[in-house]
Amino acid sequence: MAKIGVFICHCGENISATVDCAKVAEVVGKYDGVAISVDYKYMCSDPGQTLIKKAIVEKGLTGVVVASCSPRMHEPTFRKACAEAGLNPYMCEMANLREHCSWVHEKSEATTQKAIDLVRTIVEKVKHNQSLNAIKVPVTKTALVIGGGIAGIQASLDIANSGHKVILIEKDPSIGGHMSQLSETFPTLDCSQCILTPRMVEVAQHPNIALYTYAELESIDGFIGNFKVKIRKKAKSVDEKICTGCGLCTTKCPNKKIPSEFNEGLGNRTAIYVPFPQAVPNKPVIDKTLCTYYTKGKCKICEKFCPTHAIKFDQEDEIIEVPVGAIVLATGFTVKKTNFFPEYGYGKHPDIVTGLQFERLASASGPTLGEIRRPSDGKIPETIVFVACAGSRDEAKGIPYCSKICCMYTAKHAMLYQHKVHGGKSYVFYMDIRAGGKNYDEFVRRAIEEDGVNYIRGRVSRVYEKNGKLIVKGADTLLGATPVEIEADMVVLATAGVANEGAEELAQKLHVSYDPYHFFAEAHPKLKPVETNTAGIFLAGACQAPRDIPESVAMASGAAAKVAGLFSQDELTREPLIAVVNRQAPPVFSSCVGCFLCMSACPYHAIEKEEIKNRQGEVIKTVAKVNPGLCQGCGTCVAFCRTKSIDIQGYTHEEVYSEVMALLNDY
Amino acid sequence: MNIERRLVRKNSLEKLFEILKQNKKSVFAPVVKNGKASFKTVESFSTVAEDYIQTTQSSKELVFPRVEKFLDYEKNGKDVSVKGFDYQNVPDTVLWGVRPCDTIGFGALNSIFNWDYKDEIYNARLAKTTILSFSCNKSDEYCFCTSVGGNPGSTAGSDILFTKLGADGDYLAEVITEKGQAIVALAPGLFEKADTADKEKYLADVPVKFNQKEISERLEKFFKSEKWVEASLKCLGCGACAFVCPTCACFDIQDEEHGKTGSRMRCWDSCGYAQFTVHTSGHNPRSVQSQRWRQRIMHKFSYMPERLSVYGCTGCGRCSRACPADMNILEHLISIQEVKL
Amino acid sequence: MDELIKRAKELLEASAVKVVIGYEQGTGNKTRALFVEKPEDAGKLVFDSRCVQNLAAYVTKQEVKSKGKMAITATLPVMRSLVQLASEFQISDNNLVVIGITPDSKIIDFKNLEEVEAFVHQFQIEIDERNKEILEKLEKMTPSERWNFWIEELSPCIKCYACRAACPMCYCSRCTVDFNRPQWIPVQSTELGNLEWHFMRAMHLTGRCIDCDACANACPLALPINLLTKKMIVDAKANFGTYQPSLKGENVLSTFKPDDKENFIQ
Amino acid sequence: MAEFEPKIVAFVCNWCTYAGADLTGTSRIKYATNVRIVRFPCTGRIDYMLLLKAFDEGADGIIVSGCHPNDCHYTSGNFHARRRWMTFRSMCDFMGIDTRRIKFSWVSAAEGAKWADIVNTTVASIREIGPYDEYKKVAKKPVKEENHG
Repeated sequence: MAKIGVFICHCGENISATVDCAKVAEVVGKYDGVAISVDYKYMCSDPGQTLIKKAIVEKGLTGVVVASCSPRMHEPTFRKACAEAGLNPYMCEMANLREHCSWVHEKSEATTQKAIDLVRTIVEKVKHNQSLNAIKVPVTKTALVIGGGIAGIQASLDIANSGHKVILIEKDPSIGGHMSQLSETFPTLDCSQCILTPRMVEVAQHPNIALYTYAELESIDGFIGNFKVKIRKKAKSVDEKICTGCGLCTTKCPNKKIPSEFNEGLGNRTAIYVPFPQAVPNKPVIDKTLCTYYTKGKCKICEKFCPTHAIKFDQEDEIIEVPVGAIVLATGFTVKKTNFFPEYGYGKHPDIVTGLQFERLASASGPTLGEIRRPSDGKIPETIVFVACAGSRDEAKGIPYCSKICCMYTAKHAMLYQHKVHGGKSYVFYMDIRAGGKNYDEFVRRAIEEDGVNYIRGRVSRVYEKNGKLIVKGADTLLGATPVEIEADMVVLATAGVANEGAEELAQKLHVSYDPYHFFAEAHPKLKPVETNTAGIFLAGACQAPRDIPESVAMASGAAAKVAGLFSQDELTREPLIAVVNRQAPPVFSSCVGCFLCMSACPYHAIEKEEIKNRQGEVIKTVAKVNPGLCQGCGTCVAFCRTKSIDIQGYTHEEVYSEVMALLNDY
Repeated sequence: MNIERRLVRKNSLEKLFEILKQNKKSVFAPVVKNGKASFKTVESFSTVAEDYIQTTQSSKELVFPRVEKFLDYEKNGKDVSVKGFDYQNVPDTVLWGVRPCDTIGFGALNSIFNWDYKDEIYNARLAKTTILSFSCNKSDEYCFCTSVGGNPGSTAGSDILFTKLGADGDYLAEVITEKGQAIVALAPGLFEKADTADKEKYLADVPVKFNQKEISERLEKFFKSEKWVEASLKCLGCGACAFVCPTCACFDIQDEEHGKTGSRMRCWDSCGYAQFTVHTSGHNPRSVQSQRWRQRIMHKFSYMPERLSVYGCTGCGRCSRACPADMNILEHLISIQEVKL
Repeated sequence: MDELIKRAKELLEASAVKVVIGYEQGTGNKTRALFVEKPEDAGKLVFDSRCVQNLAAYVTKQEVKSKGKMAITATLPVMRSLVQLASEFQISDNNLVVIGITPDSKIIDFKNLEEVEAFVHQFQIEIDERNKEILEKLEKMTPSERWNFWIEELSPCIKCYACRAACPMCYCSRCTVDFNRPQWIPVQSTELGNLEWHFMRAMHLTGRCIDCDACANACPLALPINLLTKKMIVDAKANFGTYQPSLKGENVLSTFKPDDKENFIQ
Repeated sequence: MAEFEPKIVAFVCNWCTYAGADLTGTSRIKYATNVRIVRFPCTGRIDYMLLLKAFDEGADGIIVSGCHPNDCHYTSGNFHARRRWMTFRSMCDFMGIDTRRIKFSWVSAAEGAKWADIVNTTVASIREIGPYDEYKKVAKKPVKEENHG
């Protein structure tokens, strides 16, 4: 038999000015199952809470209704008070008499009647409430970081420095990502490699970080705190333990004309290679797709010259399985190549390059050792045109969004050009200049005002070659759309930043949502920018949207803080307001018929298939099961389970049904 | 009481109907809708169906409605006031146009509703009912009343039995009970003398298909047979057979609460449903359909004769007609008679 | 028909299946389900235009399943039902062989349910003209007229649940009406109890019903309850695009599009 | 005769509309007293049978409200809800249930004024349409007296 205590709060005069609190207490006190019904000036005050606690003990209450302000305000307060008096906190509910009644209505009988109805509704709900206990989930205190760019590096270091183990996997032979390709960085023009390389080394040497380069995620299972991931370590054909990184093999490899990915195709590498001199780890791998031995079956020159016999042609991919508690996705982005642009000759003209290629030309470690020389003939361009928004903000190209980083790096490029080519002429075609950020706008202004870069507001309609020059046709919209034609020696396209190829596949593997452009989706655009809607998987850097370095680093640190927070306890404690699939005695086991429509509806992939077996181990029935580690308690599954086999704690069928009954009937 | 034989002219039926209405009788008669004849409370003779072999549902709902409210209650604090069944307002009803295979079914219902506990509500409804039945001059492949002790002109259970004498003929009215005489007394002019009329040759021919007693005896040894599964594989597990049956009387008690008021009622239930025998523990002694089908046959042909001395089947064939899977009970009974034990 | 008998015989003789579900001659002019377990009984199988009962309702029945691997004589509606059932994990190639019968009564063999799906997708689910007209007539009524229409039409319903039993999609072991904590649907066969039962039945079939009319055919009182599911098919098509059972299991109500269009949410 | 006071039940999600209604309160915007709110975690949780239950028990009108599309606390609960509402509403309409009595809306946690407006316009329109006698006649007496008289 229910013994409900009802506590009506005046909230000073906030409630009692329009609601006759004494009358509410009196009417409700007569309801079946109500053991005590009192009103008081401030229920949330110490004496108010004491009143509740005393009643719980003295009357042996089975449930408590506090009729005061919004539960969004004081529900934790009163639940805590109840727990202190020995009542399960989930047996305490609130009726919202302030925000939903006294503050929105004038003083009247109708207002008091509404207050009575609201309290009665919650009383009836509490009668159907069940004691609930917080959910505890064990936590494996190892994080997996996917992607070894600046975001992945930062996240790994932050997590490792907070004392937890990290496994960092990178699909390329070296960590470093796009940042390692950059020349100088805006807005300070400090050398990218100079600030990045120490971090890369730190990763390699950190006792808490296990680094697997040339490795990819094979599969994932489990849930927050308890993931099981399989990692494919691609065969490097080089025994890392034996290799000293002397580099002799790379000088001997006869296959020398392979376009270097690191140099964006502006330089070459060999089939056995280290992507760049500062690579971490600084040990070569054999590119099986291009190695003469692997493709033709003959060569093995590297093996012959290797002083330590580290070359292992028979090495195979290795798959390792590791338990991890959290995952940081930092897989980065890529940029559209020049062949994406028919109006700029489909990438056929070598002197039309992407911003990233220009970075390599401007970089001291690049193919031109930092001199700006055009790819076709190595001449220093006297006139250079930069085209911002190449592809970005262009619905027709299917990229309606702003790639965000291009305005800044284009200003930087123009500036670097002006610094390196004295007397050179540079033009920037732009749509808008988006230079929000500390010292960003000043940086752009410096390019225009101090370095004499010509900014033209308008779009470039065509670039074509004529007499050895690149004719850039555009319009200057600030001069009334006057046609502009520039004879340039070189054109740099700030091509759109896009999601990596395979991002969609990876997202599906991880059950992470993604946007229409295949960037991974954050759990909430404002309040959960580094979380995904899969608990325990976090985002850092440009895999979520195009990001610059400071933002990527900040996100990475944010994600690392989330991981560290998660790892700060041995067990994860969660509110028990989650969905549950019923279980019954054999031979029924559950009323669930296993249609799994709930599975396709669950936004969190929290619904799993459970096979119920008999003693002989044969599957009798396959039914749904909610993973308490993943369920966030939205209840979408509940509403369309035809057999009513799923219920959600805190908002059960019986609870909400009794609320509706209580609202509309006399008691 | 001896049966009185009267003649009612074919065009006098309407007059009789009107006289019944004038005497504030409620008339429950077959009406055709969607091609199916069903019993309804009718106001005008013109809506009463004439040409039908059998109604889809039996007339049992007159005395055993789909939903019978037992009581209403109201809670006031700790007080509860209960308003029970209103016996005073059970209407005086004439059941019109019912077939002999239905009227005979009231015998079975009486046994079920009175074998230990006397079901006052059922009895009150039956007491206020006068049964004017019409013998069958047509039958179909589903009919088998003669195999279960009935016949197309049986007077059992009727107050007055009308038999149409020829396609366009007048009616022989056999007044069987005092209730029947009370009807005659309302319109004595309509009931002429008819001492010599012979109804036999006008009745439908329903051949005997099996021996009921033999079936009962065989069933006692047949409980564990594998045949039940084979016989019921096509059964879909609905309740159509039970709900159209004139003798099925299973029900479920439901309480319904709306705040401080509520009511208790009984609703039809069917042994064909998977949930019918589920225990609170979740255990279900009849966990598969063949066991439910067996129950249906055993109950009607073994348990009822044994415990109530009455068979639970009148041979009306309704269950076979209504079955969405064409489970033909007659075929099943014949096969039980033929099966080697 | 000979071809069908031959196929059934072969399957049983080769022990490829334990039971073949088909039709046999029933009472009067009716046909009904037949479960052939011995090759010599295959001769009882019949197939003609009277065979409209949706046999897919049997493949989820416990005692039929417990026979072992099944073969089923499948007309287009049956095949559609099977695809939908497979998408809801109720059947799989492991326990079922489909002997297809094309709309022009030819036997067609399928290696697996994917082939059944491909076959089924050649035909659109279209509401027949007669019912389309009835739907249009109903849509032209005022809401009050429709209300009265349904209260009246459904009032004879005795809640025998033959509609549920005959529907291949109503395979739940515990129907919502059997759920009583709380009692969502009144058990009583009253105006309200009938209205809510049929409302919910149609809602639960939205996106799953393949328009076989098994429910209406099964109703002993011939209530036009299939109009409700037909209306849901028409609306689902209009609102959410294509309407086909699919092994991918993209049910209308368990999926969504961010740009679903409606005109009533304020 | 006293003016007809419609009974209206509101089914709202915790994160947007419930919070929005809280904001109506903190902003002290006044609205009609006829509405009673039932709180759910998400519109995705709202079972359409509950809406019918509200009519069963005598509601004259219903409000269902949650987060705007793309704002769902649970990412997609409201998208599921929207599909369900579309289906439910056409089913209601086809069975003759008065869809004018069911107001669907998106009210965010910032739209306190919109909540007051939704309540007031709903109350006004139901007041104009009148009590839902058609449904009550069928529902209020759970058992029609089957006395065949």
